[in-house]
Amino acid sequence: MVPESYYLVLSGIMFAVGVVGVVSRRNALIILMSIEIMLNAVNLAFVAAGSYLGDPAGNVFAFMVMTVAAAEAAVGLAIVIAIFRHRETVDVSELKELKF
Amino acid sequence: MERILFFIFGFVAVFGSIMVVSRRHPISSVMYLLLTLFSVAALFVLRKSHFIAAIQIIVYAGAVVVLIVFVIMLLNVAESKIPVERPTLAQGVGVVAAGLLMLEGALVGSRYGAQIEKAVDVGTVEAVGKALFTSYLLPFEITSLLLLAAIVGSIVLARKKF
Amino acid sequence: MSIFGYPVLSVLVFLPLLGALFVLLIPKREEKFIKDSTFIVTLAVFGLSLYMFSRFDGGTAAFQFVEKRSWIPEYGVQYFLGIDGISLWLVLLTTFIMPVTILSSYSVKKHVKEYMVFMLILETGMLGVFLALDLFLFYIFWELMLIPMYFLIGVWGGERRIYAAIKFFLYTMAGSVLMLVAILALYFYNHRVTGVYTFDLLEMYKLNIPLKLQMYMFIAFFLAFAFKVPMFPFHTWLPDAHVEAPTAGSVILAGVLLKMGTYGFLRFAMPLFPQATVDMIPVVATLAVIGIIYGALVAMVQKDVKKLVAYSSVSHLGFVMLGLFALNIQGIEGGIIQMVNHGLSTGALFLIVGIIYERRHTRLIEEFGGLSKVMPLFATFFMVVTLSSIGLPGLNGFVGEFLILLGAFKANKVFAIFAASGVILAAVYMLWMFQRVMFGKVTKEENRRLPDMNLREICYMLPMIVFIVWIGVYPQTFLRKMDASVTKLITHIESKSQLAGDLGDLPYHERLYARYFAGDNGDE
Amino acid sequence: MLRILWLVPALPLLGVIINGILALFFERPLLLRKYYEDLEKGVHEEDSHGHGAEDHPLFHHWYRQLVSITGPSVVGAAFFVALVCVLILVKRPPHERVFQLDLFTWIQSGEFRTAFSLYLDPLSSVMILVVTGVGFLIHVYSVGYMAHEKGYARYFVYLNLFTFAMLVLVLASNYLLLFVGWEAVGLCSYLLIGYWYEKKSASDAGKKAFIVNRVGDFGFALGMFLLFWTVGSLNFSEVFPKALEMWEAGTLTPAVATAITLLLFVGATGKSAQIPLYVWLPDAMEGPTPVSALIHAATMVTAGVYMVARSNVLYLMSPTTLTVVAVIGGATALFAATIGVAQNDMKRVLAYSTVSQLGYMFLACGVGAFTAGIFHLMTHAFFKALLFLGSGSVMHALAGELDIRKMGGLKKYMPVTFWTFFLATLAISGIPGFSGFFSKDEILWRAFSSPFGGKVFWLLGTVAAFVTAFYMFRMVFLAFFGETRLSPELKEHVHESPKVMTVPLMILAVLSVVGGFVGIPPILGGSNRFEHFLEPVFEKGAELVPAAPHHFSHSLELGLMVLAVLVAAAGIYLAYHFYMKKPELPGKVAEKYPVLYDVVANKYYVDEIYHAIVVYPVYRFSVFLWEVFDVLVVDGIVNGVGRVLLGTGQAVRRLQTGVVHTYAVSLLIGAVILVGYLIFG
Repeated sequence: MVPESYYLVLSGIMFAVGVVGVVSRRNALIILMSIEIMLNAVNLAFVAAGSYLGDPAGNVFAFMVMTVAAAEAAVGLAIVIAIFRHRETVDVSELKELKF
Repeated sequence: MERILFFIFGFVAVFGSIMVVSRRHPISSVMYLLLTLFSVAALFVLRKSHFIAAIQIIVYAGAVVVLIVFVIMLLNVAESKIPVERPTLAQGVGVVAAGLLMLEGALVGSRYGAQIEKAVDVGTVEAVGKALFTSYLLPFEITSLLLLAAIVGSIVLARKKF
Repeated sequence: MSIFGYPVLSVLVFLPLLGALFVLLIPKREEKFIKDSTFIVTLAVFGLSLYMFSRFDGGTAAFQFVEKRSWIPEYGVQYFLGIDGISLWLVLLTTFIMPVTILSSYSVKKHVKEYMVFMLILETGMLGVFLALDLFLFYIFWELMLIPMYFLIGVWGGERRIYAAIKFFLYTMAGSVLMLVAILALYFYNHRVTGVYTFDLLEMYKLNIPLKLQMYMFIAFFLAFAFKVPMFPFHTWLPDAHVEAPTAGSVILAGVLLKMGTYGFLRFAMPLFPQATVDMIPVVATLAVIGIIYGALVAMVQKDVKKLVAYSSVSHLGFVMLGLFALNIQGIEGGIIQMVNHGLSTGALFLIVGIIYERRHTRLIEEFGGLSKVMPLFATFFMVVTLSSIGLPGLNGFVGEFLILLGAFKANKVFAIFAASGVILAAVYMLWMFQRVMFGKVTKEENRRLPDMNLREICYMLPMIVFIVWIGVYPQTFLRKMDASVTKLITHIESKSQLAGDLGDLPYHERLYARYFAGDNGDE
Repeated sequence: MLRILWLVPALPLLGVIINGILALFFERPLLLRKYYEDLEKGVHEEDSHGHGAEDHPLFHHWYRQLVSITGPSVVGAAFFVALVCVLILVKRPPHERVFQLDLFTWIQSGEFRTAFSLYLDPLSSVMILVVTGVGFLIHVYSVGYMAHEKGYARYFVYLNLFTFAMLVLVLASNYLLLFVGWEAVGLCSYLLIGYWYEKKSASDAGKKAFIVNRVGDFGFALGMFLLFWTVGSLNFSEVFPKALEMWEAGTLTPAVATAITLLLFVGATGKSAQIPLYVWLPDAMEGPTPVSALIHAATMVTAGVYMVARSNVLYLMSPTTLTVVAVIGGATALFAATIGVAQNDMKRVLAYSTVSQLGYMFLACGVGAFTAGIFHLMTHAFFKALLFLGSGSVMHALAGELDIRKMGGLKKYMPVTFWTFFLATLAISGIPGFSGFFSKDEILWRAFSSPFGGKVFWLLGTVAAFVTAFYMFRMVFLAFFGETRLSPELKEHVHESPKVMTVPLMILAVLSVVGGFVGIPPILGGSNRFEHFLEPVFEKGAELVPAAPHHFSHSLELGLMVLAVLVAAAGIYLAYHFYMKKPELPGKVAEKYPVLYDVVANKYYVDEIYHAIVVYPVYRFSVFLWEVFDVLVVDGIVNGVGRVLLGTGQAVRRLQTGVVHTYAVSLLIGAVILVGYLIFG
């Protein structure tokens, strides 16, 4: 049997990788995917905790997170499409209108 | 036995996510994303959360990844257009911070993770369904509302500006 | 409750507001009608205040024509108006100066309607401040009075009016925000002691506030009113506000608004925090004396007549503050009389400056010269007002200044001596200005054909001169009405503050430190 | 019957009102019309001395006749009423010669209570007679002198106002009312000195007079406060008895008494132009000559002496103050006399002579001889007014020329003016038989003999008498004797002044002769009725005077008197020798001691010194205060706070780089720190 801490460490690692993706990549799509990874890491932690504590809440939360992730992906992609149609690019660093 | 499976799937998940982040071309990173999702689903199964594993595969792998692929194809960014990634200071700081975060995650995990080896069967559809429709009924309804908002939002955002 | 039933004070306070509403209804084009109706409203208010004055009983120190209705019961806020010897003369000064100012602003050309509406709102604000006996209500009127004044300076002012208006607003606002904090502290402290939530001033008078808390609150109130008076270090907004304000604005600003500060001390700061007041006398008196001499000296070198008069106000009000903090009957009565005098003489001075400003559209002293040959009647009026401002016996300035110096001399000889030197400096800068403006040959070509005062100008200058002479020759009518209230105030302060107190032997600053800052002797 | 006393001040006030109405409603419109006519004609205003175009209606309007009637008659009536009151008072036995008339309470606050009430006793009766008498003569004289002045009514308004103020001062029953008269008189002198306001020098002189007086009043006010808080009242009837009680009981210590009297004396030096604060009097000659005669010779300047005499009880309690008064009096007498010697403007000489004679009066008061002081005050009023009016008629005749070096031999042209002037000069020099002799000699004797006096004071007085005789006769010789040095056109212009001016001169001449007989000292067989008349006023104070150390023999007194006369004669001879026999001698003396002559001629540069020590530094300091402190420091702080806030705003703005990454990274760093805190915190 695998102790819960392994799962938590694993989700920590995945989460960090997702963050690296969000922070370092300039392509909007890659960023969206990295966010998906981060969310998965969180789900993993929820499920692991839920199963160890014997409380269905972990799974319910994971379920909630999933719906949010889906909604977030949809809207994120819609925005990317809108930007792409407007600016012909998905490079985040070019979008600087809000500069001081 | 379970330990070995855990390590396999754990390793695959991590490897997949690293690939997602590092691939230059979005299509390949989507594929690796799919791989990661499957390995995480497997881990769910290991934790006896069959319902969530199933949802993961159907919703996540099925819908979201397909959607991303669809959008990538729609945008079909020309080869030349893919931005050349030159590491900037901000990204450097970001990576360092992410490393720090990983360490902190690991530390938290190891310190607070329960050491006992028991797996209670709570992930079944019946248990999750009961919880969902009794104590967590309100959040459940609200998420439906959330999804509706997301649908409307993405339609409005993505439609062609006449 | 008040004279056969109908609430005199409420009518007095809100009649100008009604007038303002009425004026709002008049179409913009009818400027003459607007001016006349405003003038009639202010006259009506003055008439009413005279009527109230006739019913005012100088004997008792209690508040008269009291109106008390609960307004927001949950928080203990009441609509509580009352008048006594101290506020009587300030109310009458306000209602007297308003018609004069309106008459003098007949020459206003732009936005006449808004101008008159702001004036009337201002009058309501001022009367409210003098009559409110509920801290909450007082604070509302205190802030209400700021807004119209801001617009008066901001819209109808001179070149740098925006800067001056903002500076005026911020200065007073900064002070009054501090006061709000102190009011709330008082409110909650009162609840802690009596268990009742109330803003009623008379209840608060009964409180025995612990020394440390009392000093902090006193300082907060002190700053709010010191900005308004203005006392020495906080006075720089006054010259700018005066120079940029229109004539009528300056008259009101000098005539009444500055008295809010000194009245505030008398009604709120001193009775609420008697021990702190007594301990702070040397500090306040020093600031007042510096204000007197500083104001006079700086006035001497001003190039702009209005700035000169503004700095002279700083000097005059330094006298008033010295009088108030002498804490004896002569000092305080002298202070109150000097408030009224300052309103009259400086108000008249501003009207006079307004007259020559309307003719020459400049305020620089060297632009004038030899006017007394061209405008002899004007010269007579100007001479009388100048003499009243430098405190010539027989005119109003002297009565106030003499009583103040008499009281101050009893309280502390050194302060009185320095303050008395202010009397010499006053003569210096006023006469020097008078000489440069009026005497000598008519050098400038434009000054040759200036018309003398017309009937309207005489109409609004004459009542000022009448009162200037009346207070000077027979101040009894004014002094007798305030005896009772002033004595009550002094006994109240003395009873609740053990003057030298236990630490009497220590020099002043050590006593202050020991009592307020070292260790904790208040029941925090 | 004495209740009519209130008429004495009320009549001049009535004159002020009537003339005021005439001035405002008749003279002002005419003045404006003439002004605009001159503007049209482009006429450059002639010298403002008033010899304007005679034909303009301004000069023939009936209002002028009315003014010239009401002006003097009002003061004359006041004189008459005053005379009646005094006569009634004299009938009473000496010790009840006090009458107080309360009109209305003026200021009352707490235990401080003063009423507007009049107080008549021998001292104030002498004063009101002098004020109204000499005042009336000067009013009559002014009718002629100011005839062709543009602001005729305005002049009489001010003159009547002055008389009213002076009468209030003299008849006041308490120090505060005295102070009211005191400052009101200062105001009138300001208005009258600056009468020709177009001349900058005149308005400057007026302003200077008022401010210097104000400095004196500052001291006076402080003295009043101290007096009130020690004795508890300001009314004469209460202050002096109570002060004596407290003096015996020891509660009123000499130190406090000295402080009070010194402060009051500061006021007196301001008003009566003594050493530190005399600078305004010589400049006050800018005003019309009758003004100088009335205000700066006869009445206002004597207010200080009157006040000191009135508070003799207080002064006698503090010997130190008395010596201060005597020293300042004597010093001023000598100092001013020396300056008088070198002045060439007739009115300036008379101005310095007034300062010097006032010094004599204060010397008298300083040695405790208040009666002698008042006596000299009265006689001085007569002959000094005469001298000023005489110089006025000379000025009138010579179209404003006042430099005595340009005159000479006026004796032939203006006999009446000459003889009256000469009589007054004899009086002031102290020639026996004339009023000056009796009063001045009385002072010298008292300076010598009185317990407070001493040889030094007597010496000061005598030397000053010598110099006085010298400069007075110098002026007379230069102006009236010898051959005329008048310029041709002046020569035929010069004429005797009209009757309306010469009659007052004659009356004053008679007075300045007869005036002395009232106080002939017992040594010369007289009964010194003047002193007995004033006796009751000063008897309360007399108890305080320590017994005279030893009795002086009559022969000493006579000897000193003869010595004084000899000294005066020597002065006259010296002047005769210098200016009649060898006219070139003064020139040679001037070259021999150029520095000394230059210093004295420039009035010891006192004005320049005052300017350098007081006026300029105060001006520089206030400019500094305003420009540096007010604008830079206070406003600097206020605007500085504003600028600081603006600056921080600018800095914070830089953080918004617009690049999404930076926001993500900052978010991340925040998270890391938070978690880190949670773990290790």
